[in-house]
Amino acid sequence: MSLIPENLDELRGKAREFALREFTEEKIRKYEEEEKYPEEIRRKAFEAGFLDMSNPWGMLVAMEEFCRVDPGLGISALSAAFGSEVIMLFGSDYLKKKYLEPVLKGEKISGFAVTEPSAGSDVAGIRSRLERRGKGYVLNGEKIFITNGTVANHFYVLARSSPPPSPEKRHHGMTMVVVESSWPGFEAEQMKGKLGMRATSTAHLKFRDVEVPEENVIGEEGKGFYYVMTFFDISRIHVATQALGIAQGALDMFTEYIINNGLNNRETYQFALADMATRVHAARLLTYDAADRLFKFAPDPVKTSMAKYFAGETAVYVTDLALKYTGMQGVTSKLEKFYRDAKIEEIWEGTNEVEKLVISRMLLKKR
Amino acid sequence: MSLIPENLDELRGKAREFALREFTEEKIRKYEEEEKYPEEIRRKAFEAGFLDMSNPWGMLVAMEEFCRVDPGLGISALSAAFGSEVIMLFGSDYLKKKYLEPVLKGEKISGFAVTEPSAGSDVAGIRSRLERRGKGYVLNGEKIFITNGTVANHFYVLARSSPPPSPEKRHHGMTMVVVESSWPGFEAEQMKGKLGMRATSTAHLKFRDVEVPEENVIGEEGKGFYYVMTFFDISRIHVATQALGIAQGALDMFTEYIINNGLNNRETYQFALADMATRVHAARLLTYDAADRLFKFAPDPVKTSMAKYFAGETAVYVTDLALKYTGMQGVTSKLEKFYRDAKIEEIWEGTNEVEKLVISRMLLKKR
Amino acid sequence: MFSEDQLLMRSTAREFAQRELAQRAEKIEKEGIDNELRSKLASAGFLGAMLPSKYGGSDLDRTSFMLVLQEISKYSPTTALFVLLQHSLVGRTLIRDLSLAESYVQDIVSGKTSWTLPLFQRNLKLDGGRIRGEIPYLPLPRADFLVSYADPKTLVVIKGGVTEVRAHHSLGFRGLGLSHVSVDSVAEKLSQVEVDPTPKVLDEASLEVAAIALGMAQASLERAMDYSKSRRAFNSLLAEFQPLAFQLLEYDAQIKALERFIYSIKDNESLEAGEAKLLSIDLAKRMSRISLQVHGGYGYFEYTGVEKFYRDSAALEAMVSDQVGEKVKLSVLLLGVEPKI
Amino acid sequence: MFSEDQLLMRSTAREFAQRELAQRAEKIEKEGIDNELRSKLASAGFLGAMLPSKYGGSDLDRTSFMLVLQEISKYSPTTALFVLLQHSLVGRTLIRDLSLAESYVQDIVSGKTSWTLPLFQRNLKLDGGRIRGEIPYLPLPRADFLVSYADPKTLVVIKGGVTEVRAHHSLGFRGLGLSHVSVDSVAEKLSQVEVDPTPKVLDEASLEVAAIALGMAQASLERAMDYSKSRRAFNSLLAEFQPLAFQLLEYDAQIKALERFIYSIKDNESLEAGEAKLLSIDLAKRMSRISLQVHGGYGYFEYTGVEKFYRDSAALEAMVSDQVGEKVKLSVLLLGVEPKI
Repeated sequence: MSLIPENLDELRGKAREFALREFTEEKIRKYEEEEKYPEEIRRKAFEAGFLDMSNPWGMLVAMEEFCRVDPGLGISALSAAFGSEVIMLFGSDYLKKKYLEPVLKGEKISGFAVTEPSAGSDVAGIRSRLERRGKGYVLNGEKIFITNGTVANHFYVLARSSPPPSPEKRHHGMTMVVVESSWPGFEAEQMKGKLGMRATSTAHLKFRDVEVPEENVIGEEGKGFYYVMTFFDISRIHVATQALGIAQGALDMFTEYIINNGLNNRETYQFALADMATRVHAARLLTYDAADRLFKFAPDPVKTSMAKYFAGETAVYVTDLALKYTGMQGVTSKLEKFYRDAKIEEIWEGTNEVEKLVISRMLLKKR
Repeated sequence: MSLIPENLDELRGKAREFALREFTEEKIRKYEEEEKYPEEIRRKAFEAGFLDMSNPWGMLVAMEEFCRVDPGLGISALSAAFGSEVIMLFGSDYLKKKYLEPVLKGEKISGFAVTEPSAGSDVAGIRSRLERRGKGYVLNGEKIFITNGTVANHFYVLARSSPPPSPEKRHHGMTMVVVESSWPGFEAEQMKGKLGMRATSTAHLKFRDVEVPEENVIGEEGKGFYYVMTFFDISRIHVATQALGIAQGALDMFTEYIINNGLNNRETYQFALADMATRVHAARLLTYDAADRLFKFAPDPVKTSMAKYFAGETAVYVTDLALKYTGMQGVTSKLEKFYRDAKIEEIWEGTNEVEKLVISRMLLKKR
Repeated sequence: MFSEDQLLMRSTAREFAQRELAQRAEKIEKEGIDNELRSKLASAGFLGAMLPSKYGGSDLDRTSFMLVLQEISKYSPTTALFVLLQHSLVGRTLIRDLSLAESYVQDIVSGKTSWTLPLFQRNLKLDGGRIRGEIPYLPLPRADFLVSYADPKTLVVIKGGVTEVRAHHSLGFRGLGLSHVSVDSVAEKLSQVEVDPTPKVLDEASLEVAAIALGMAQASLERAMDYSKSRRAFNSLLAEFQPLAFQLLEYDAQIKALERFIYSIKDNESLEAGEAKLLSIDLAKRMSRISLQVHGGYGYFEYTGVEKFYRDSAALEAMVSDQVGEKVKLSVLLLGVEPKI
Repeated sequence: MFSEDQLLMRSTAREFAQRELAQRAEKIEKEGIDNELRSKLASAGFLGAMLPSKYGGSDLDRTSFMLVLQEISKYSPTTALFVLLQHSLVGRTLIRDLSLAESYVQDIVSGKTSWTLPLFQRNLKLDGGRIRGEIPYLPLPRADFLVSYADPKTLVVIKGGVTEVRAHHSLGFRGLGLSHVSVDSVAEKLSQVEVDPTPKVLDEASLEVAAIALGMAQASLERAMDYSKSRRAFNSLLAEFQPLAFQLLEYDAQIKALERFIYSIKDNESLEAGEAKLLSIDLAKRMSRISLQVHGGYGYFEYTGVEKFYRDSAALEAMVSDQVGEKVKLSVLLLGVEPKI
């Protein structure tokens, strides 16, 4: 009756060891300062077997342990296959062979391109256009905040293929296609100056008359919005896990601080520690509970959004409280980076606000 | 990998049905206004089989469902055996036969008497004295806030039997004994005017030269503090469950309010609902996780205290938010009672503050 | 911050509260505000606080009146709200047409008779000389006189004929005996002035309500501080535990900031007045929760005198504002954009 | 609340900030405060704000100085903290023995040379004519002159001989280049006055720090309001969503209350000044988090100009207070009971 399979302890230990060994203070700061994607670390993590999509619990635990040591490197190391679930679930055999296989072999990197400058969490509001031309399509539009944007070989892109039938049905008429970054008309510009997570690649993508062959349509034309939402029900669990790892890492550092400074018997620190640890434990249970449902092929979007929302908030809460009570030591240590990294967890893959709407709409629909 | 055994749905349904049938609006208000112990309801609940200590998950689920309908009646209906775990774990066969059996048969009611006027959550600070006299003992002292205080036939009482060896070892030299309410020198005065939970009996007990036979000592002399702490590791899970039931009940009422008033599409209510539902789900996972460990005979006091603290806070949070957004309707409905009832969950069986100390001390000790 | 006159009024109110309310507060919650207390409130000049002296009023400025409410509220929020309701009667309702109501105003201000009005105005039906209908939320249902609107234009005074349909299980302000009543009585018309058809009596009294909530927050803090300095646990005074001391410090700061804010606002209809009201109710709720918690098990009992702030502050929130409607109104003032309903 | 002179000073500072800092703020974070900006700050009279005019100062009262800091902070908290540090140099450190330091003071106030001092005073070792040691937290490590204590009695001016051991990965106030440095230099003694052996330079400037934090909170709110009125999502302006509008309303109220509180306090050493500082830093942190969130993904990027308030407010918390020690001190003032350490 434990939420997580018990045979994962070894993999967890292996992941933690890998992260402690590879994510050195020096490398953490180097990739952060250069705002560079850590290709070297991605490769090592792949070779060590951590990108194993056939073992979803294993990937989850690895993400948690990686982010616990460094969120930026951890996410980059494990997100080379970003978006793959869409192909696994909805893609043709052709697409699986052409795009998914090389990613799973560690040879290529994928990205997931949905968000646009004028539409953040409001996916139905995107403006990219996919128009029929001859046997194929032409894609025009822009995508923003795209993870792996400057390093991915191809992207799973959402675009509007026909106008919405009515204002209430804005989510109809959208299609997903695979676009290669080498194709004419594609352009990726790295977005620098992030608050945190600087070792992840984030880009502004532009598509100018990019020709997309018909076979690169994922699933059925017009069903793209549904595919994206299905993907979010999966990816949000991974994001919750990132946030959980960040929170646990900050809790680790705070605990060390207490012990190193002989503060074990000081109530101020005890109260702060108890608050943090309780929330981290709750975030972990929420995340594993949602993951358990997903991995049994019975995902519950309400529980997934709860996990993502609560874990993201917890990451921010714990890093903030830890910083508050470690003063100048904290502010000039790795903790300050965790504080900056954490904030994105309340934003990407659905802001807290969007998660709340998902939760309540689905709860009220059930009634 | 679910946290709770799946065969409990039927019992849960039965418990909910019982509560909805027996805890009528009229009875709820009657016992509240008269500040009376609902003996009639306790008996019915016993006859329906809900007081079954051989089925701990069943009792937990019944507590949750009962409190979801009415906390005061629910707790009184299921707490007739309050304190029994101490006898089950540490009592002699004689004590089990004499005191536990009639309670489990529904013939008698027990109480647990630890807290004193001068020592709330600080158990080691109690002043009741147990002194040897001849072959037995004499008990003197006062107990306060004692649940079942005016209705219990006997109490499991903690008292100091020898002075503390040092200020740091204040918890040494304490002993637990069974005291019958019919014995000379025992006096119980109902404490009226509680903020909530008025259908539970709460009393101020006085022991004046009460003679206690030697065989009524529970376990070993001098180990009372340890027994109480062991008991709290169990009872706090039940208290967490009470709080969970209260929170769920308030969430039910708020959801009804939204639907009845056609507010489904209003973001203010959606956000509030999502916040409440997320916390309730987290409180449930924390509680079941702690219970799962206990029922497998591997209780984890850290996780137990986390569940109790978080669930208590959640009960207060949810009732408050529900009240805020239901205005005069809420304030003049059953919800206002839930708001009053909820607050005790942050206090009894260890205040939030004490739980935090337990959590952090044990976490730091593990390191 | 305050003038000498205002400070004098405050200390008068403070002494009154300590003398007349400190011991009586629990009884008020059970038995209501009796004739004796009403007379004393009248003698102290509180019932017609802001009314001109020619009608028997005390001619106070609003700040002084707020200080009175704040001090009374520290011991008995019920009494403070009672005073404010009487003021709404004479200052906001009857005063609209004093030529007709002057003798009534004198009765109220002098405490001679007891008066009430619905918390949320609803029109009753005027049918010939009789008035009929239901009032869902009426405080003081046994008052001698009831003032209500018959229609948006017509204010009436009702004597007798008020039947309690149901006493609300009242979360807070129990001494006011909030009830659902039905009315069937002879009506005396008082005015023909066009008014807001559904005025809530406390809508135009944001600052006064804020002062009442502030008084609750301050009393809750003071009692928590006092208790923490006398109660020992784990070999120390509660006040010696950092987390508690720091929490009291934080709330002391918030309360002081709120007090400066409330008394800096001139216009009761302004964005700031609405903000101050919402802020102070919220603070009273949070502070009273902490105060109750500091008192531990004792805090859960009426006789300790802190749980009432926990109930009253939550009840006040519902009684003075429908939350969403009021916040929409204030958001428009702040943002210039109307939030969606 | 403010005199005409104070209001004038505020609008001067506001114009300065809009003209000189609005466009330059991001560059300041990357490259620091250059000579040009320092000169402009000096010309505007900000570097010797509270100093008597005979030393080149502007002779401002504290309220005016706080208003200057608050306005500057809305665009560049780094610049505001720089101004405050310069003021600590001249107003709190060098001024203790002006007979020795007068010429230096003129240099600082006029912006002619660049100066710094350790964030937390630690004694360096004076050995004959040389001074040696480590300073763990030094802002502006490349300043021309460094002022520090050699021992509790001896203030020294150090020119050259400061080596950066490590630039801290700075969460906030990046333009100040906070570093760990080692010192090995010739020392010029300035005073023989007994002082607190470990003064933190910002300890005696609670109200000034509060004003800086208040400026951050206000700027964060203003930008959130502006953005919410121009950005659309789900067919509506963000400002049209009730939860967001209500949140902005709540924070507007808190900020206004805080502002009234801060400017009502007269004594920088009082309980209230400490409370105001803690309250305003906390509010700046919470408000900047919300502002960032309102801006969504954009808020996570430097160029949007809101994430710096999120960083700077958290950094300020660490730089101006050790939390526990200061709260213990304030708790004693509030409760009269010393919390356990």
